[in-house]
Amino acid sequence: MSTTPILSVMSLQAGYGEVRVLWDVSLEVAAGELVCIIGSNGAGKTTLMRCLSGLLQPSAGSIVIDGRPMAQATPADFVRAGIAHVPEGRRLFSAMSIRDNLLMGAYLRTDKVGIAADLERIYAMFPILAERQRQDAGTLSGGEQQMCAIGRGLMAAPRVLLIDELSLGLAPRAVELLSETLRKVNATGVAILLVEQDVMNALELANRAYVIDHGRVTKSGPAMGLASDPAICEAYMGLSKAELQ
Amino acid sequence: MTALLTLDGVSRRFGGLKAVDDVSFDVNESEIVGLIGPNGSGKTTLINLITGVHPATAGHVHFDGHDITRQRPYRIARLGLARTFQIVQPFPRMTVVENVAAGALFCGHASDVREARAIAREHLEFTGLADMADRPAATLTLARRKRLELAKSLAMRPRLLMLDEVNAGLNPTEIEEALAIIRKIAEQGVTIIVIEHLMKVVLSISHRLVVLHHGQLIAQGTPRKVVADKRVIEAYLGAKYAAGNPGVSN
Amino acid sequence: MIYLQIAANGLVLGGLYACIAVGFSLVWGVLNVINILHGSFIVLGSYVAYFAYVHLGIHPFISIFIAGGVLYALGYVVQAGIINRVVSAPVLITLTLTFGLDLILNNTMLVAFTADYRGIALAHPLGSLEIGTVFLPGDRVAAMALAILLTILLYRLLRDSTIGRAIIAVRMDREAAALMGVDVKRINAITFAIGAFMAGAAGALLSIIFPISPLNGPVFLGKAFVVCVLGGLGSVPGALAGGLLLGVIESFTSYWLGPERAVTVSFALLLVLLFVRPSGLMGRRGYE
Amino acid sequence: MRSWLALVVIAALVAALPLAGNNYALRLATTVCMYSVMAQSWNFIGGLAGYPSFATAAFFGLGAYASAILQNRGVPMVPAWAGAGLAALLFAAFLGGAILHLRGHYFAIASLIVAEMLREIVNTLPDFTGGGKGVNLPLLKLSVTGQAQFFFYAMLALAVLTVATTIVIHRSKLGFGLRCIQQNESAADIIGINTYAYKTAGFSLSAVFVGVAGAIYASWVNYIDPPDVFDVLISVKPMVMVLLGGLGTIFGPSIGAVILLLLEEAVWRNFLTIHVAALGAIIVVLVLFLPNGLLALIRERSPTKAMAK
Repeated sequence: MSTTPILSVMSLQAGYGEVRVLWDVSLEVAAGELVCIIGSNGAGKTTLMRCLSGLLQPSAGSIVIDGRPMAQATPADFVRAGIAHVPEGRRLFSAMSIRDNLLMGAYLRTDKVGIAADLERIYAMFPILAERQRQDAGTLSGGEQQMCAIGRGLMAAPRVLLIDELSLGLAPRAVELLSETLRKVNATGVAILLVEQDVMNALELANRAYVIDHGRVTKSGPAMGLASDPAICEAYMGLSKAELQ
Repeated sequence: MTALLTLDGVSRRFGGLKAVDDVSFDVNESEIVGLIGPNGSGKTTLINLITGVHPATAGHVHFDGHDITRQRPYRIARLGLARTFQIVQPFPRMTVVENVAAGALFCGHASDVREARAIAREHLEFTGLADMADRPAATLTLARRKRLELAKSLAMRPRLLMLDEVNAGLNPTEIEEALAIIRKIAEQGVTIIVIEHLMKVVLSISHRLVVLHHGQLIAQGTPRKVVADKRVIEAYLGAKYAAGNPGVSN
Repeated sequence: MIYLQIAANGLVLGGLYACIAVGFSLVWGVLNVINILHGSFIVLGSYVAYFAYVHLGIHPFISIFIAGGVLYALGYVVQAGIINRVVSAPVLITLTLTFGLDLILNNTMLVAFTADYRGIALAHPLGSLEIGTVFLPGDRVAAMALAILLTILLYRLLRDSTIGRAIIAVRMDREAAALMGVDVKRINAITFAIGAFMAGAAGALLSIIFPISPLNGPVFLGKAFVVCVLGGLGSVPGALAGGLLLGVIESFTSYWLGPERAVTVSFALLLVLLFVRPSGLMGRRGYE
Repeated sequence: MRSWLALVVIAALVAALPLAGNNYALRLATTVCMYSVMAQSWNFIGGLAGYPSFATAAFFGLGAYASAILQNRGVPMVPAWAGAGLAALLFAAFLGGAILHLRGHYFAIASLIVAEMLREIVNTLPDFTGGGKGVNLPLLKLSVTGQAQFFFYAMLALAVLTVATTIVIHRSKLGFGLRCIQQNESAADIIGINTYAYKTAGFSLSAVFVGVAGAIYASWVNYIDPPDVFDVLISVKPMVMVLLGGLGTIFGPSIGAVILLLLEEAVWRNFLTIHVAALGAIIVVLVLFLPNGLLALIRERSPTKAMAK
């Protein structure tokens, strides 16, 4: 890549207590890129995302955003640096209205005009959210909740949007709609780092992909090239395609 | 063959979410059954229903002739149904030998604490943890804690043992060791249900597979048949992947 | 028509109970800390109003802001400096800690102000209010109205301000709130301080109705407990409903069984409620 | 064996006290024994099972009143004490059935409210209990010194009995099960522990000796009233003592009892008016800096001793 990365991760190690989950993860996201991370359950994807938003302090390695090292940074520092994390399971504030959920995304911003404009932009992007803005977020369907969660992330005006499990538990129609929206968001210049269990969906969406297995990056490259790579079948089903047949 | 465990239309809702939806299958005596499915498919919830941690909202579970559908967990355990947890749950500040002794004391056949400790030491021998016996459980590595879970469950003298992701987070050598122990347990005639996301592991030890997806049972049968099933591949890798790789579908 | 009068008395009392409990409930709901100090905070608020009235001639209704402000500062310091250090520790630790702090504060007040009951005799009482056959002292009604107003203001603050939303967000999901950039420890301290403000304000209002003494701290704390369990944790409307309900229940038990049984009945009610519905009458049971 | 030996030696040493000490020392020793009973008892439910019970005052007051009422109706003193213990035991078993399904704060509050309720009930039944005016107990026909010695030995015997029970429980299936519950209740359930029955047993154990202690106390001071025997501090002090001495240990609670009493005496003598605040300060310091107890501090300094247990 010729552009300098906006997010770069070098030899990251992390875990919970003495349980090591990430052994050695290095990756880069350039400005405006759409990158996906694929790997099986337990490979360390969510742990990686938690490190990238400051929820978990890595035990070794470094995270650099826009040239600034993020050692000891709090989640708020990550938000300020331009990272927004849409967590696995959406984690909306369920008994709070949709509008208030979106406004929570802009918690650290003080530009009232910009916040109002972004709110309108999100409502335009997801009209259903505008329609139901006074309802509690918990009343939304799964797909709508994911829209709200992505909208909440975008309200922080991020430069990189982290999305953990875009399609988990959602109907195919909703996934298509969300994927389409992510393309549009990406086209406005927001880089996206996506963790996704539906391999083909992820690879069709992304420019580049990383395969993570047992806390290590085992493969990376242009997304389309990876689709037919045997490493993917192995990472997901623990079996190579040859063994499957 | 007689069924040791029978699930009949078992369901569990959490609010509007059907975590387990009308699941029925049998497990026969001395069988090793692999329970598989992608992330979030309801495997652990199903185990929780069988062991009484959550009551089923519909359906029945029978174990060895007893209806255990809405029994308290400790009663089900005393009938001979033991489990390990995906997130290992030792008694952290008790020693390794005490953890295992607890299984022997309350569910196995130890008559007092002293005897339970003696029995526990045998199981620690069996699982290769004898050296660690007097250390607090919380100080063990993950791999050893998983083995401790096994030892604790074995001390309960189960007839049916359910292993929830005993290999998650382990490296290949540790997995081999764990599998060897599971095979030894099976040789003693204990019926085993293995929850596992590593297909290779499941295939190598299971007699039969049961596949869950979105809380529903989508396939069951011999391992070879199940892994070639189109719905199973869809569940794991997505519909598009399955469609684009006709070689693996039937 | 005596029942109307009793119900009216109960509602007046209940409005004040709501104000007593709402800060306690907020702290419990957001921080998962039972603030045993709450009763003493209320008494301290009463003393601030008392001295402001006696020495400076400030009407207690105005003093709610002085008392509230003093308590807000005290609450912020106590939470940020002491309780935040163990805020995620087991119940035994946090509960024992606030108990210890309460012993210090209550004893300090005993030494500073003595145990003698004091009272504020307003120079210009508002006289008595007459609605149909129901008679009510004007000052009490005004105090209740202010108490309910404060409770509603707190509700609006939580719903409509950025900081209020952050408090609610922390209550619902600490980690998701942190992902929004919320400094959870700071929100903890602000929440505790707001709880203390409400205690101080309630104390100022109570100063014209109840005698003032450090010995009353546990009494107020007991009311807060009962209201909280009646109304459900951390919910402002719940505290309001629970407060009014407790006021009416106490009022009727005093009439039927005698005033000395009112407290017993309310505690018995609490035990029964804990037994059958630990999440409170209005509370929602969370998923496991 | 070691624990038994230690118990016998300590009990013998303490029992010899009247030979050397004066009445003041005897009063302190009686109080230490009483505190020890309370702390050891709380340890059954709070330390072993991990349930933060505030019900000690309820059991204490209940025992005191049960014994007073029995004696004033002609029951001799010692059977009345036994009756008090039985009353506390039955009450705890009944109460435990109602509140032991609660966890954390809700359990703490429910147990706290119980003492307040009993206090109110006593207040509102003056014909039966003497109400707010309190109640007198029959006097013993003994000299002042004789009485001091009698109640000292009674309290000491109760303390020895409590510690002996602690030693037995620590090694029994019940103690083992309670420790499992404290560390992970759902895992305890899964390995076949009837958690409900175990917790109720632990809670009842935490009541019975406290009930007797309340009864002995009532006879010792001759007069009781609700604020005295249902004082919330009676519920809190055992927790402080156990925190001082170490949660879930055998002798920790008794050591904590000695430490707390010495601290209290020092504060009483020097700062009478702020002795409650001083207790509060002790609690705050303890919780913030020594959550594992003073003994843990000593153990950390000398690791060899910890190994030797």
